[in-house]
This record gives sequence, structure tokens and C-alpha cells, in this order.
Amino acid sequence: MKFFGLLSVIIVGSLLLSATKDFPDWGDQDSPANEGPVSSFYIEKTEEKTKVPNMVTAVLADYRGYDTMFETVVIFIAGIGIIAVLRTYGNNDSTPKNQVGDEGAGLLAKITCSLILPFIQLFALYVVAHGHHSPGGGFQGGVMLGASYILLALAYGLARAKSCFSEKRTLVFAAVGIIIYVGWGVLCLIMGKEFLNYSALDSILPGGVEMARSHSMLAVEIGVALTVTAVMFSMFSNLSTKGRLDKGL
Amino acid sequence: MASVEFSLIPFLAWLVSLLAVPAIILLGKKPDAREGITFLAAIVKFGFVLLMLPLVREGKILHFSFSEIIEGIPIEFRVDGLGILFAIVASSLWILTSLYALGYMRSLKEHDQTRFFACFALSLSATIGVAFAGNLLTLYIFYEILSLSTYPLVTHHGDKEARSGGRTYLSHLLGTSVAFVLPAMIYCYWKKGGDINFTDGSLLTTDIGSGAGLIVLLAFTFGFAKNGLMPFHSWLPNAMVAPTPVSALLHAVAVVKVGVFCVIRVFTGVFGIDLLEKLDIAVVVSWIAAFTVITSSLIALSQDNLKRRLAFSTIGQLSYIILGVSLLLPLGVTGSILHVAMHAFGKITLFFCAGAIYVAMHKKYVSELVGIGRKMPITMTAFAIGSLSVIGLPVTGGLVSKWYLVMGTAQSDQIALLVVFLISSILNACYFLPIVYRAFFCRPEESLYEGGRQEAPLACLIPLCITALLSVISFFNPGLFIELAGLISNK
Amino acid sequence: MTDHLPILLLLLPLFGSLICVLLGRNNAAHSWVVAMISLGGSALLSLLMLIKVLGLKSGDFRYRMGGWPESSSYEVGIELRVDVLACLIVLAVMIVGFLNTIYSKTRVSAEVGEKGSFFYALIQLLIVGLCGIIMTNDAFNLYVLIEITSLTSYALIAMGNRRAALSSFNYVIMGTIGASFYLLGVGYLYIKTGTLNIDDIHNYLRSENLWASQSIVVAFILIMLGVWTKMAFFPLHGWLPNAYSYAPSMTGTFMAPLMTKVMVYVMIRVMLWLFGSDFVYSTESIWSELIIWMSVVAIVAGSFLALARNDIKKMLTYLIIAEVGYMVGGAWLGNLNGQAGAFYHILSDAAMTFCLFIAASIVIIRTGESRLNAFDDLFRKMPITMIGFTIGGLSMIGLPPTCGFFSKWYLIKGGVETGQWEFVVALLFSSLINAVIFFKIFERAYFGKIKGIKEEVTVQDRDTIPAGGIKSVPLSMLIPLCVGSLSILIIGIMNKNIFSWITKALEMVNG
Amino acid sequence: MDIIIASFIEEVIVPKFNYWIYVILMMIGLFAMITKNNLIKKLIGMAIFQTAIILLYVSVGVKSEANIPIISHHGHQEHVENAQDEKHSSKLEVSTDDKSDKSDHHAIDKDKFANPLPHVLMLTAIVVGVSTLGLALAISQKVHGSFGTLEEDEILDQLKPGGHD
Repeated sequence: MKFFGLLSVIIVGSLLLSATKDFPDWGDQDSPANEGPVSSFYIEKTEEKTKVPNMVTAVLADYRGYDTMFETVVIFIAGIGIIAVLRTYGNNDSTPKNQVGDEGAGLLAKITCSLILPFIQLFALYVVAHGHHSPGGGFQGGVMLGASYILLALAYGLARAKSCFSEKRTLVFAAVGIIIYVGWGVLCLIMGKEFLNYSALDSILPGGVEMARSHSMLAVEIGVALTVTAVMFSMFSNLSTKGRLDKGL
Repeated sequence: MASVEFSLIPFLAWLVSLLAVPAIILLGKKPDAREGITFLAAIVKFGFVLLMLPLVREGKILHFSFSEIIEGIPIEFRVDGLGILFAIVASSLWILTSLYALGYMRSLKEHDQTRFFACFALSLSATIGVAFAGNLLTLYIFYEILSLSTYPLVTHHGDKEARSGGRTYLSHLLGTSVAFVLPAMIYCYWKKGGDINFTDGSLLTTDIGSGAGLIVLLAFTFGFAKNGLMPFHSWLPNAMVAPTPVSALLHAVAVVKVGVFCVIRVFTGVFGIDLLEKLDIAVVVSWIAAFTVITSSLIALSQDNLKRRLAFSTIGQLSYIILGVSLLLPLGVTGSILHVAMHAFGKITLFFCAGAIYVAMHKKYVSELVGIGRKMPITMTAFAIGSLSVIGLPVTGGLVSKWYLVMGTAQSDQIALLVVFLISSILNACYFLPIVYRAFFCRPEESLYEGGRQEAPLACLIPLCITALLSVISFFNPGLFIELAGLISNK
Repeated sequence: MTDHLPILLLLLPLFGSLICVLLGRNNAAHSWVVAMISLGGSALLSLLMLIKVLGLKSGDFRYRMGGWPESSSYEVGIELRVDVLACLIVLAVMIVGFLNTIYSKTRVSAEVGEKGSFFYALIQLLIVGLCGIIMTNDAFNLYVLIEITSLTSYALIAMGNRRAALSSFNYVIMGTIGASFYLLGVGYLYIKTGTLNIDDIHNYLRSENLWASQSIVVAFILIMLGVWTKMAFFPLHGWLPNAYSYAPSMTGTFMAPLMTKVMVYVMIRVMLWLFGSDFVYSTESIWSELIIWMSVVAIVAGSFLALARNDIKKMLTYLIIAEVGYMVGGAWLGNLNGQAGAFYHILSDAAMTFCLFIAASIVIIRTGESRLNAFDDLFRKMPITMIGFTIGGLSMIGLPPTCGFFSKWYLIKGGVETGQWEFVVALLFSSLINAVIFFKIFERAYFGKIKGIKEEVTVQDRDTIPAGGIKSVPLSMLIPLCVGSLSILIIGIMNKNIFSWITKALEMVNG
Repeated sequence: MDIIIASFIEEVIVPKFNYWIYVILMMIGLFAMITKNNLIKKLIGMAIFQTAIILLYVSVGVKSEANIPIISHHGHQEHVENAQDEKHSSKLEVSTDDKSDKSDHHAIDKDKFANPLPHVLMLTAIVVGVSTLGLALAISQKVHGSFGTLEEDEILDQLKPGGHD
């Protein structure tokens, strides 16, 4: 097995390397990918067309918004997939073995956590909202927000975290996040343009076509953040309890 | 050239027995009504076929098509001389076989009679479909339906023997048709540029070349394995596990004749005699057929089971037909087509007799038949007539067709093949005449056959008398068949 | 409004799955209704879309997500491209999805318990993913959607028993390698062309004449490897049999007919639209020859492996592997008949695999036996199920007038045309093996056990059939089976129309 | 000989070192996925494998002179002003004339910004990777739950006596 593994690895590796012969060098400005019309369009026209200085956000949430929608759906699938595979209902009486009790971590950790949590969450919201102008966006902010709840669960035990983010609520959040995203697209559809064509919304959003796009990006980013937050926490809580959701790590 | 005329009758003739299937199933609880339907369908079908006869004799070709299934290939019925001849044989014998089956099945109290009669009707429908097929694809489809619909008949008893027999049956028939006919057919379709309808001329042209031509020809000849050509013959003796009416109709008439019918179609319709002459490839088929004739006759000699002996005899007789066609002479082709009919009458008589013996005496083996002529004189007389016909002796129809075949061979200057015919005729006589002789003239073993006559029920007896009579009549009056055969061979 | 059809038929199941999740656990009955409505609606929409596309002169239409216009000659957003081929497969996916939902009705509570609504959510998302794959015209979007289908199928398979979890894990590993190879190939293409739109990549390759470039060749190999892994092309098939046979039955009945077929469609898309037939079938390369031989091996090996199995579902899964060989070989024949035959086979294989899997699942559920002796004497006990199974089996063998015959017809014709006799022989050979396999089963089902002869294996006695009796197959299982077997016949009888649509669409891309 | 190696390194490896690194990383991951016996180790290999692809994509978008693809942060005074203008304008409903005015001094030098597209694509790939990993972990937990081990050979041993195949 080892030998065949090595053999196939060497074959695939040399195949991959053989192709690099006519690849552009590191940092080549004139490579097709960097010089090509698509990338130039994004760099040169993004701000003009969407009023979003962060091109990555614009490409993510507008030009390739359809991709991102499915990306969110992927997260969502992971969330419900883990529940579908792992979650066991009932049987809570079977005592968990070898797990730290639900009392959480020590006092120091608890206090530090309670101090730091609001800031983490605030920063997460900032990252979501300020994704247009600085690195950030729904995924990054959502992960941070989810991490804050994970931190809560680590410090105070899963029960405490579940009391503010119950399983039902995680599912609702996850679904609602996608509903916001897709619903926004459907709104564009209802307004008579293509799916996710935010320019259709300029009549109900202030600031003209470009700002409509900009605002819509914020809306979908919020949807993404909701889903990511919920799924991150749900993943953690299921994986850490083997799907029983009784006691945390 | 024959004029092509649109007609609904071929379709109706095909449809009648198909419609009988659901009726038979629905009436499964009432045996009399069920058999009534069978008879009704059989008679109506025969009527339709007869209706077409005068038209075809005038040289018309009846044509009906619907639902073009693949680009350029509809499901098409096309009735010409060869087709109508085969249809007449099959549909007339269906009536007799139905009667016979009635007697046979009821006196043996067989199980699942509804299934039996339903499948019987379905297979007849498929047979007529093959007879009237207007293109290769239609032919192929009905050919496959025939294989499938006869499978439940062959395995009717459902015991181990029947199952293994059925397995051989299906694997040979389906296997060869899928493996050989299908690619050959697609090759023709491609070569012809999207059209495999039979016409008066040939489908292929000389540009196919001898090599490819030979491969396609052999693919067709072996692919239609119902013709019993060696080495794909072993399904036929194995299928003898079926109830005798099945063996009689299917393995003397419908199934095996469909096999040779398809080969005749391939020779005359797909390649055309002229093309085969130019390519000079048919001689290979002749030799395979000749080999089969001799070998199967030798094997038949050694068979003790009566039905198996008949089966091997059938294999030999079928190869006569193929041999005749492969001579590529009008006489040979006529002889072959005639032999389709003549052998049908003769062989079905023999099978009927075998079944009647089984019904009356429960005897299966040749060695048990010593002196049985005193017990069942009528049956054994019919058997004698049938044997004469198959051997090709006067005063039976078998002589007529064999006459043409031998004449054709002589004309083709293939002395070796002539010798084959003669040897095989002698062999035929060797394996049939002793049965007849011992049945009538040997002393019965002690107390084996006591009492008076013990014939099979009337329903079994009448059909076999009629078929024996037909064998004789066709000797004296073969005109119709010769005429129909001439429509094809004199083109 | 008809312009928006492609997205609408994606959104319906997407929303359906969200609602199912919101309904929460223990709500399988309501989720079933939601799934029925969403999938039924989508099936209707896809039918409308087919009608619309058939009416179009140009043969296809595009749908630009976000309304981003083609700036000059390139695409900055993502577009969907819908032609007749896509419509046909989307329709097939939707119909199978819908029928499978009917089938799931009684099985969900038995096989996944309280998680029924999650099952429906996942299966709808899987359908979204499959339809998205079919319609998208963006190479990277294709990757995302492939991952959507992969993730949902991992989860759906792992919902089964413990063997299912293990085989799902293997599937994760293989599936990730496959999808990553695809992603890598797209990356290589992106590096060389700077765009992700399938048409734009093709045009760029054509205008710059990059076909000789080593990296494009490697990209092609990578994408092919990835797609083949996903479709279980012979040496890469290891994950499939266990995954499909141990999965919950309603997962198997959905995935077996569709997953591999959609990936075959992706392969044809990549070959003809992304790279172009000039490149793929170029005379200098030995690929065509090589890959047709590989498909021959796949067909023969798949058939033999199926023959050797005694487990019903395992046997069927190996048949799928053989059928994948048909389609790969057909697509690589390099002529219109081969491609169109492969494409037609996608449809017909979906119908017959669905039929066989449903019938096999019913048999396994009702007899409690997963080996071939489950079929003993079933023609008498479960006539309708067995008729469905028979039709499916005959189609696998390739007897007229089932669709299996016609797809074989076109494929063989393609093989004859290019003189690839080995492919023709392999097709016929697999037909024969299929005949052996299925007639073995028919014989059992028709005659039952031979009386008086002991079977060598210790068979669960047929009298120990679960309570409720063997005859009481619920209607919710029989309806999909009947529709499935009817569709086998319908696809067969309509083959001329379908085939002419397919060839017309393929002629456009082949130029 | 040394010269050949040196020139090989200089001409083939150094200018394209990103590809070499990604291939090596990827092969490590692939090797682990194929040969490792422990299911979790396989997953670690899978993570490395996917990360390597991310590395490839991101390295493609690099331009030697460029900065991150965010306009307001790239350091030019002009653009910072622009960005402020925009914020302003978003509140004040700019007239169309103003807009066309602005697009004039919006001559963005595209060589100053890294290619945004690979980043977007890889954001997606990361998310997919995380989801796959999460799901795979869940599945391996289920496997562990029912087999009591995560070693592949031990699992296969368990399946042997009872398994049907």
C-alpha cells in the first residue's frame, strides 16, 4: 500500500509539475490571470459600478454572488448533515464518559471569557458590516461570532451556551441566513430583473443603482454571517458530544 | 416488379393473436371460454392470412407501417410470397395444435394452463410478426419476443430439468441474437445509410467486400440460432422438456422455421442471391449446413428418447433448408422454401404422435415402442406417413421439396453436397423406419400391451390425422407452395 | 417570466429544504408534503423549460446571474446556459427526485427515524446541486455545485447503518480527491486563460491556440481524472458499490440513477464545450484509443464483478459501473452517434437504474433478505414489483422496445462507424452477461425454489416473511416503480424524437 | 554538474517556487490520504491536500508590485480622498454629473492591486474544505461509535467474519 501510494504520488506530482513549465512566474503581472479582462474589470470597474472599495467583497457578493449563495448552502449542508449523521435523540441518561463535566473551565477562564466575549462579538459584527471597506465579510464575521459561542461553551459548559443558542435556534438561524440571501435574490426577481441583480432594488434602496448594489451586498453578508454563526456552533456542539448535545468538552 | 399496396390486413392478422392474450388471461377461470378464444383467434387469423393469399398471388406486396422508431426504420409489415407461405403454415397449424393442446393438456391435467395458452397466443403473434416483417429491425424485435414468449412454455413443468433446458434455450437464442444479429444489423444500417427495409433487391451492395460480407453473413446465419445450425444447436434437444404441443408447434414449425425463415430473408432480402454470387461466400454456409446435416443425423441415430430423436432430426432438416438457399440457384431456393412447409407438416405429425403416445401410454423412449402399432394403429400410421415425409419418400410432400433441393444441388455441380443429401436421406431412413417397423411388426413383449386399442383422446388424434393427410395432399398438389416459393426465387 | 425558469426551478427545492429544516425533527410527514410540492413544481417548471428550449431557434439560452452583462466578449459574472440536453437531464433529475420522494414516504420513518425532515432537506439540496451542475456555464461554479452534491450525498449515505458510515467515509476521501482534481484542473485553466466561464475559456484556448500547451493537457487530464472519480469509472470505482448498497434505501434509489449520470454529463460538457472536440479527438493524441480501451475494460470488469455478486444491490451497483463504461466509451468515440448515444444512455440508464433499484429495495424490504434468493417465487407473490423489475432487467439486457435497446443501438452504430470494434464487442458482451444475471433472477422469481432440492446456502425460510405479508407493498412504493418502468418504455418508444433533439444540440457544438 | 543543478534551481525552481511548494504539500496530503491507516490521519491529509490547492490559487493572484485589492487602503492619497468622497456622496445623493467627473480621476492602476478573483474563489474553497472536514469528522465519529476504533485495518478485521462480501 505504501509503495503504491508513493508511486501514485510521484506520478501525480510529476504530472502536476510538468505543467508548470509554461506557467507564469511568481508575481508575474502579465500573466493571463492577472492581465486578463475579467480581473482587470474587477479592479478597474468595481468601485465605479458598486461603490465598494473592497473588490474581494464585491466579487464575492455581487459578481459571483451566485457562487457565494451556494457556498452558504454548503455550510448549511454541513450543519444539517452533521446533525443528520451524528445526532442521537433521547438516551440522555447514558452517562458520558471521559468528558470534562458540564461545569466548564476554571474561574479565571470564566471571568476572562465573560470580559472578552462582548468585544469578540462586537468585533465580529464590525467585520461583517465593514466588509465593504476592509478585509472582512459575512464568512469571517460569522466564524468569529460562532467562535464566541464556542468559547462560551468551553468556559461555562455547553448547557450555558445552549441556553442562549439552543439547537432549534441554530437551525432557525442557519435557515434564516439563507432565506435572507436567497430572498434578497428573489426580491430582485420580483422587481423584474435577474436573480441577484441588485440594481433592481434601486427603487426601494437609497443611493442609486450603485448604492443599491452596495447595500444589497451588506444584506446578503448578514445572511451569510447568520448561517455561518449557527453552523459553526452547531458543528462544535455536535462533534464535541458525539451528537448527544448533553455535556460539552 | 411487384406492386406495393397499402393494406391493414397484415397488421390485423398480427393483432388477432395478440388481443387473444389478455382475453385468455381474463378468462383463466373458465377453461372452455378460454379455449374458445384460442380457437376463435386461430381461425380468424387463418382467415386473414387466406384473405391476403389471392392478392399476393397476383404479385402484389402488401405493406403496412407505423411508428418510425429509429430514424428511417418504422415498425413495418410487408407481405410477400415467402412471408405468406410461412404465415399459412404457421396459422393453419395453430388451429390444429390448439385442438391437440386441448386434448393433451386436459388429459394430463397440466397445471397453469392459462399461462400456457396465453404464451402460445403471444408466440404465434410474434411468429406472424416475423413472417410479415418489413425490415430487419422489425424482424429482430419479433424474433426476440418469440424467444421470450416461448420461454415459459419450454419451462412449463418448472422442475430442474425444465429449468436447465430453459436456461440453455434462452442463453443460446438470446445470446446469439444479441451478439451476432444486432451488430450485423447495425452494420447494415450504417452501411446502407440509415435504412434497412426489405425491398425487392438487395440491401447491401458489392462495395461491402468479401471479407466483411462473409462476417456479416455468418453473423446473421449463426445469430438466428433458431435455425439450429451447429454449433449453436443444443437448445433444441434441450427444449424438448416442454410439453409436446409446444414441441410440436414451436420446435417443428414456429420457432425453428422462424430461424430458417430469417436466414432465407437474409440470403434473399439482405444480401440478394446475385450479390452473394458475386462475393462468392455462400459456400462457407453450405458446408456448415452440410456438416450439421450429417452430424445431427448421426446423433439422432443414437437417441433413445423419442422427442430428442425428433429434435436432432429437425436440426438436420433445417440445415437442408439452409443448404438449399446457400446454393444460390432458383431451384435450391424454391426447394428450401417448399421444405419449410413440407417439413412442417411432416414433423408436426411426428411430434403429435409422440405426444399421443405419451398421453395414452406414458412412453417416452424409442425402445419402449416395440409393438405399439397394435395398440395405437392410427397414431402409428400417421407416424409412418410423417416419417416418410421427413425422409423424403413418396407419397408425401417431403419428396417434392427434397426433389427440388437435390435438383438444385445437381445443377450447382457440387457433387460432394449431393452425396451429403443422399447419405443423410439414408440416415433419416435409418432412424425413423426401424421405429415404424418395430411398432407394427415386432412381437410385443410379454403383457406389455394388453387389451384392445388404446388411442389417445380424440382431440389429440384428429389433428395428427389431419397433418398426416396434409403431408400426403401436399405431395399430390404442391402447386400453391411452388407458386409462392417461385415469387421469391425467380426474382 | 419564462426567462427565469432555470433559477426558479432551482429555488423551489432550495426553499423546500429550508422549510423542511425549519419544520424540525419529528416532522417527516409535513416535510414530505413540502418536498412533494417543491419537487413536483420543479418538475413542471423543467418541463416548461424543455418546451421553451425546443421552441428556440438558437437552441439554447443563457441566464446571467446578477444581471452582469457581457462586458465585451467575456463574462464577469456567472451565467447559466440551458439547452435541450440540459433540459432533458434536469427533467430526468426532477422526475426521479419526485418519484423517489413518493417512494420515501413510508421508508423514512423506518430507516432514518426522527431525522426525516433532514433527509428531505438534504435530498432537495442534492437535487438543487445536480440541476445547478447541469445548467451552469461557469467552471468554478461547477466545482461548488459538485461539492454540494458530494456533501449532501456523504451525509445521506452516512445516515444508514454502520457499514454505510464506513463506506461514506471512503466516499469522502475519494470524492474529495476527485473534486480537488477538478478544482486543480480549473485552476490550471484559469492560470492560462484568466477566465472561468466555459465558453470564454474555450474561445481563449481557440484564439490563442493553446492546445499544444503542456499545462492545458495536464488540466484536461486532471479534470478528467476528477470527473471519472466522481462517476466511478472503472479503476476509480472503489467507493461506489458499498456506498450505494449500504445507504438507506431511498438514498440509494435516488443516487444510483442520477449521480454518476450527471457526472457523465459534466464529462461531455467538459469535452465538447470547455475543451472542444478538435482538442479532445485530435488525431495526434492516443487518448481516444486509450480511453475507449479503458471503457472496454470497465464494461467487461463491471459485468463480471456484477455476475460474481450474490447481493442484489451490490450486483446492481456493479452494473452501474459497467454502464458508466458505456457512456464514457460512447462519448470518446468521437462521432455524433457515439456522443448522442452516450447522452441518450444517460437518460435511459437513469430510468432503468431507478426502476431496478426501487424494485430491489422493495424486494429486500419485504423479504428481509438482501441476497439473490430473496427473489424466490416472487412472480406469484409480488407480481407488480416483479414486472417492474423485469422491464428494468430487459432494458439492461437491451431488448426492444425498452430504451436500453436503443441506447445500445446508437452506441454500437457509433462504434461501427469509427471501426472501434472492441467497444462494440464489449457492449454486446455486457448485454450477454446482463442476460445471464437477470435471467438467473427471473428464473428464481418465476419458479421459486426447486422442490425437493436443498439449497446449499442456509436460506432464511420463505415463511418467515415479516408481518403484514409479502403482498402488502404500499402504493407509495409501487407508483414510482410503475412510472419508472413506463418511462423506460416511453423513452424507448420516443427515442427518435429524443435522439433528434440530442443530435441537433450536439451538432451545434461540434460545428 | 553543480552548474546544471544551480541553473536548474535558478531557472526552474526559484521563479516558480510557489508551484513547487504547492505540489510538494499536495503530495504529502495525497500520500497521507492513500496510505494512512487511521481515519483521522486521512482527514488531516485531506486538509493538507485542500490547503495546497488554496495555496496554488492565491499564489496565482500575486503581482509583484501590488497590494491587497482594497482601494481605500492602498496608500495613495488620491484614492483615500475618493473613498471619503464616496462616503460623503452616499449620504448626499450625488448628481450624475458628479459621477462622471469622478470616473475621470478614477484611473485605477490595475498593477497596484492584487487579483481579487483567486481570493474570492479560495474563500469558497476554504468554506467547502471546512464543511467537508466537519462532515467527515462527524462520519468518523459515527464509525468510531459503531466500531470502537478508527484504525482501518481493525475495522476491516471486524467486518470480515460477519460481512457478507
